[in-house]
Amino acid sequence: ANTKVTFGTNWLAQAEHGGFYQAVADGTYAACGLDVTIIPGGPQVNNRAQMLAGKEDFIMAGNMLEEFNAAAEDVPVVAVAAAFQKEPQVILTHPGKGKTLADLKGMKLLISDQGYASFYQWMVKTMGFKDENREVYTFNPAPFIANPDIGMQGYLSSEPLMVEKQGGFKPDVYLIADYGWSTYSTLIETMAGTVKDKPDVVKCFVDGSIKGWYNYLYHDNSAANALIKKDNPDMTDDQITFAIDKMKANGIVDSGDTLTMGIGAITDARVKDFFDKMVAAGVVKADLDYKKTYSTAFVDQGVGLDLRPKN
Amino acid sequence: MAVIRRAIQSLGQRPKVLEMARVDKTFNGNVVALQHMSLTVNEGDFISLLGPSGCGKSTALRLLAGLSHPTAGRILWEGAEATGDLSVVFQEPTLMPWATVAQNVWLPFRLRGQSYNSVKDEVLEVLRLVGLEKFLNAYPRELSGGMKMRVSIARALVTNPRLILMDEPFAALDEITRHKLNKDLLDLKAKIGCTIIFVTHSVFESVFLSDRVVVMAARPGRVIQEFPIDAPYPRGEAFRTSAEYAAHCRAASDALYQAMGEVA
Amino acid sequence: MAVIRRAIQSLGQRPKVLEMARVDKTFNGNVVALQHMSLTVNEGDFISLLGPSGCGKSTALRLLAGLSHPTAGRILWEGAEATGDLSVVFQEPTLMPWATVAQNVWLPFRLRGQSYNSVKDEVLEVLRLVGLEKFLNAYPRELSGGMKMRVSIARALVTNPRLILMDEPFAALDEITRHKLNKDLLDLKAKIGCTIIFVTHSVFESVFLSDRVVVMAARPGRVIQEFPIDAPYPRGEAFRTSAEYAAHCRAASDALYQAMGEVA
Amino acid sequence: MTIAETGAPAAEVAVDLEEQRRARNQRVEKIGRWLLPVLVMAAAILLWDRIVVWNAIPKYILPGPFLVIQTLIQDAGILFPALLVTLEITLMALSVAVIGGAGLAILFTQNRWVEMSFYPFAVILQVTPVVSVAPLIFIYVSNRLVGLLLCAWLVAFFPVLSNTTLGLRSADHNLRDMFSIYGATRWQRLRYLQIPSALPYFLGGLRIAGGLSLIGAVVAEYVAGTGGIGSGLAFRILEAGYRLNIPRMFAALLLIAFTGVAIFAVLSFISHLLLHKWHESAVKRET
Amino acid sequence: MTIAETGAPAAEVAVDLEEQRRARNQRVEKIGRWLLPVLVMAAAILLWDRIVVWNAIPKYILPGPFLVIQTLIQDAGILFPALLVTLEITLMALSVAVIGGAGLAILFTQNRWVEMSFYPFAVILQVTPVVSVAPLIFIYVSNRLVGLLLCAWLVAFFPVLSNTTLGLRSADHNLRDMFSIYGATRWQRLRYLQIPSALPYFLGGLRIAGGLSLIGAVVAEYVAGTGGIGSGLAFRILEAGYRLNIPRMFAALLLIAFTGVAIFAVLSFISHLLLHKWHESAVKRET
Ligand SMILES: Nc1ncnc2c1ncn2[C@@H]1O[C@H](COP(=O)(O)OP(=O)(O)OP(=O)(O)O)[C@@H](O)[C@H]1O
Ligand SMILES: Nc1ncnc2c1ncn2[C@@H]1O[C@H](COP(=O)(O)OP(=O)(O)OP(=O)(O)O)[C@@H](O)[C@H]1O
Ligand SMILES: [Mg+2]
Ligand SMILES: [Mg+2]
Repeated sequence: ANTKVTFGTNWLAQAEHGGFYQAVADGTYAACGLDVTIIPGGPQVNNRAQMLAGKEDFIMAGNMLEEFNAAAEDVPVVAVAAAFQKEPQVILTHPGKGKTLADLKGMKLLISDQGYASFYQWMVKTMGFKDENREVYTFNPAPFIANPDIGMQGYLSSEPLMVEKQGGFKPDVYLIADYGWSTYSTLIETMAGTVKDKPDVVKCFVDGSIKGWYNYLYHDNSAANALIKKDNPDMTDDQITFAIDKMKANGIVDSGDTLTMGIGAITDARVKDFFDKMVAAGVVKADLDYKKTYSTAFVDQGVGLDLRPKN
Repeated sequence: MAVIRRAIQSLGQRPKVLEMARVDKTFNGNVVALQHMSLTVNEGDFISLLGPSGCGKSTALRLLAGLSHPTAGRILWEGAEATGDLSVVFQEPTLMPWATVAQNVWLPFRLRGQSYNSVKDEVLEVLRLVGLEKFLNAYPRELSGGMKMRVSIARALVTNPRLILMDEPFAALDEITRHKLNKDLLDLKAKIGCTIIFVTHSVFESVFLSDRVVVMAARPGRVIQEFPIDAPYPRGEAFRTSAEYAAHCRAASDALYQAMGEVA
Repeated sequence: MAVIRRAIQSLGQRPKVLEMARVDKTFNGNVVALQHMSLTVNEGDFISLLGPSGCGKSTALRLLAGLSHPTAGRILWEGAEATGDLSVVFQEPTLMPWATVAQNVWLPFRLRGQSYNSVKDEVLEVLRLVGLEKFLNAYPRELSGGMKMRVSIARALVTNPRLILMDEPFAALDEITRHKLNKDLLDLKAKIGCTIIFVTHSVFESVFLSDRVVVMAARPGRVIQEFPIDAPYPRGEAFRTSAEYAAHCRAASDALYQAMGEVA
Repeated sequence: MTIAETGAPAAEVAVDLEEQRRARNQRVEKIGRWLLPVLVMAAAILLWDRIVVWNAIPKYILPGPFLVIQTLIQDAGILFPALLVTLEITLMALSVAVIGGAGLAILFTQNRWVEMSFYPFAVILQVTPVVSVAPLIFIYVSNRLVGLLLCAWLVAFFPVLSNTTLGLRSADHNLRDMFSIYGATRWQRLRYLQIPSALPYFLGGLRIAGGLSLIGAVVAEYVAGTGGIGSGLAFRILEAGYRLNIPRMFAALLLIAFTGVAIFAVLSFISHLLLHKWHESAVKRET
Repeated sequence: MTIAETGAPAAEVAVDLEEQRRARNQRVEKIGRWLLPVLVMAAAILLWDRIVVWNAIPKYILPGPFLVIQTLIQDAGILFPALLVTLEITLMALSVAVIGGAGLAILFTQNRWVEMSFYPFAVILQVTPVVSVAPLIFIYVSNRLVGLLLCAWLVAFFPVLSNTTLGLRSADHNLRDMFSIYGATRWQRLRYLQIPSALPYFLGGLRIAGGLSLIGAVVAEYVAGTGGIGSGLAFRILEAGYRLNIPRMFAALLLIAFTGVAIFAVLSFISHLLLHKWHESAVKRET
């Protein structure tokens, strides 16, 4: 029988998890001997705690900062693949408030606590945003829509669409990644022990996920979408389509290094670049042994490149 | 006004202050506490309600005080008493547990907006009257049963009210204190000329104190006899040992026996 | 054992069941409720504690019941009474407001694990004794003051206890009910041969009921006189009208006056 | 007033008026008891509507009541199953809170040492933010339902504990003495004296806990992430909030509000049944 | 036992023993009252430590108590200022809850119509999930502090309201009659009768509200964010959790726990001061 493994995501099932669902749906994981169960995350669901306690095998990490933070606390977790090359974190404003991200620095911004502890710190250090201008974002965009003078954070594929639908205007969207926020995102994270003791499992899971992403983005993804909608009945086809479009248009999954190394790529240079930025922003300490937070052993090998349509 | 009243009173035509007219009171639809009870109270009266336990004395008193409404019949208030210059001693001491003795006695004044200091003398005097001057600052829970009752009596007397309703005020007291307070009550009445309705289960007390004894019977509660005690006030120990007193007591006692007999 | 006791008793050498030896009781460090109080209770005694309000009668009773500890001196329990075959009537009715009359009277049995049905007859009988057989299912708040007290008395008597402590049980009752219950109490005592300690402020009651009257004075509470009433039981109306009775009453009354005099 | 002879007829008329007045009052009250709350609620809803209309508040900020009700009807298929889920957790949480709270209270009043030693822990549990300890709970409690109940219990148990403790301690001291005299065992004293004495306090705590259980269920659901299928109202609210489907969010909030009021009404009714025969706060005095 | 003559000496010895026992008990209690809770707390901490050590639980799941305390000392510079912020909000929220809760209770008991009509709204407020309505609040309430307090108030006011209402209604009916007879005004009745009668109930509600205010402050901070500079413990907990700095998170939780216990102790002490002279639950009976 196949080895049972669990994978905890960071949110309710959505198109951003498409590759993983695809691999479950079309048997890619099963082909290399894994029986994968996806455990959706949620607003307060803490899948990382479950993995640390040995109850889950893999989880989805938001960005590299989480890995650095873990390392700083001697938590033995390792990122083994980066499904997203760019973090789809955006800042939204009412139309015409600025040209680039830096223009927003005088503005009140709704930023979640997590955002405040990560990219906002970096924005403060590098672009002169101010702590005082930050207000708490509780994932309810109403205050933003109601007040043209404030901006807010958002996720590329959700808030912009929502604001457009409900607020009746097309907000300006600034993808933070485009301004130098160079972290990977939607990483596959596992315990260091798993990497050491069960490299086969890790390899199968990473390879399967990579292939899954290719299939999801470029081939028939209806089975995966069906699974997504089963896990999250509120998901609509509209939204899935919108999200896939956005991922493709912004090169979230497949751009840059992945074109040669395959989806999931992690390179030392990118990690170092991001680490240095974080050190400069004062978010992490310079003496952190950040190298142990990720492993390139399972990626960068061109897996699945053959599944990419040539165009 | 008070002067005119006094004048009328001395002519024997004292104005009516309270009247119960064929009052019924039924609890829970079946316990008939009072049936066709009628009673006229004139100014300056000292009326005793005498009757076996559970015959409706307290119920009648509560009706007279306006704390309860008759099931049938009516209660009329006249004159000054309608304005509420009224005191009550309930059968239970009914003290505020969070207040000291002095504060409890101060209550009626306090509710009229008078500060403690302005009525301190009255409070002290009435507490001396009931023998509790040393317990000014005690809390009710630190008092004996009789002492609590005496605080309640003090509270009722402290304002020199025009109408006093008392429900077995002296039941918890020893005979000597009781005799003393009987006398003090008569003195007070003589001094301020108030009207008193007094519930008791003591034949002797009712005869000694009142100018009219109303004997009630139980189940249903009703008046079975009403007779005047025409001995003149002030009454003293001489009255208590007189043949007249003894005769009255016997009459009241007989009435009471009759009241009991009807139940048994 | 009980048989031996009875035998001794008939020889006039009744065993001691309770003793207070030079007991002091001080509240809050300054109110001396009892000072050097000594009292010996023999089996079958009917002792009355007589005294002015606030002299420490209830305090003494609570000490005897073991509900309170002396500040100095000691209290000794002997014999069967030490095992807790004991009933108390407090000065307040002390009924459970959530329970009906019948349930309240059932309590002592219930605490011995006896079901209501198994003791229904006893409960009904004792309620008939106090004249409340019609109020079986009433709640305490639906009763008059005297009726509540009668429920409390019924609860104390229902188990035929060996030792009964009563704190002014009849104070809230009319004279006729009181006389009847006085007699009933004596009958019960004759029947079951229990020991009774009885607090009262009625000279007449104390003389009529007890074989020993203990007169107390207040501030500090103490025993000032103790005298036997040697009239034989059963006592009836004849005793109440006898010269002997009158003489005893006078003596007790004088003692009480003396007790009061010392305070006033 | 005049002397009795002339006073009587006047007074008689007054009394008749008085009697009529009382009878009328009773009738008015009988109707008012139901009508008034309904009217006030209707007025509040109307006010809400007017505020929304007059200030032209967009529906994604504050939807009007009629839109909310319309949404409620439209989305009934989604919301009512969610309500059932939440209700189930709420009722279980309430039971657990009652058993846990009253049980602890009883334990605490049995022995002062136990109370002194363990009450601080109860306080600590009360003030612990559920959101923070939830992950820990879900690590060690593998049964999801047990975990959920534990979270909800944390939120709701304290009022029951606190009020019941207070009530158990407020038993009349004369009755306590009476029980000592009859040699009541600890259990009898508890069963026949302390528990009835504590009842009004306990029921007060219960009414507080009713609402808190509902909140507890919402929070528990929130931290346990029942996401997707079989999810309760909490999830619906969050999800609708994320999607800015504010009318649906309000429809869900409305359901929670009504559930809360219904729970409160039921608990008040139970309270009335248990107390109306004897306790001051519930007895309807005949006057 | 034997008859009196021979019984007396034996009994005397027994009494002496009894007296000694009581004196000893009193001494033991005097010490135990402080020592025992401390010992139990110490034992709990030790148990916690042993569990962590024996099960080799890594510190990022459940740090041992000594590590937590060490972190507390190390991070004191961060945590104590945060504590002050939270404490400030807590105390303000408690004041608002007390004023709002007791005020509403008084309003409700003044008039049954008012109560029947508006109590449902109080219940609705109690069960409304703060997290959901917070954004709405912050749209309309521009003053951040007012918004924060409003959130915390929502969490904490109900127990005060509910218990005070119950207490105001539990005034002895004989005393109520006494006040009627003396023609007490509504205000006098409230001031001199109902409020003192309600005090024990109110104080019970206050003890519940103490903890809830702390939770309310944490939740309010959570939804309203004191972010960055001058942020409170809630933010510290979230941040530490996010950074997987679990020992610091526990240190912050520990601070909250101690704050909760301290608030409870202070409120209990106030309660004792106000009640020990007269109320059953607080009076120390002399026996
Ligand atoms: N609130 C009540 N509910 C029901 N029945 C009541 C209530 N109050 C009094 N009763 C009944 O009414 C009758 C008369 O009671 P009341 O208190 O007037 O007697 P009483 O003459 O004062 O007796 P006592 O001398 O014992 O105080 C009794 O049978 C009592 O049971
Ligand atoms: N709990 C208490 N705290 C303080 N003082 C008390 C307490 N109980 C009784 N006392 C005081 O002790 C004295 C005796 O009280 P006790 O109740 O024994 O009197 P009593 O003889 O029963 O009077 P009564 O006939 O009025 O019932 C009184 O002065 C009273 O104030
Ligand atoms: Mg009466
Ligand atoms: Mg007494």
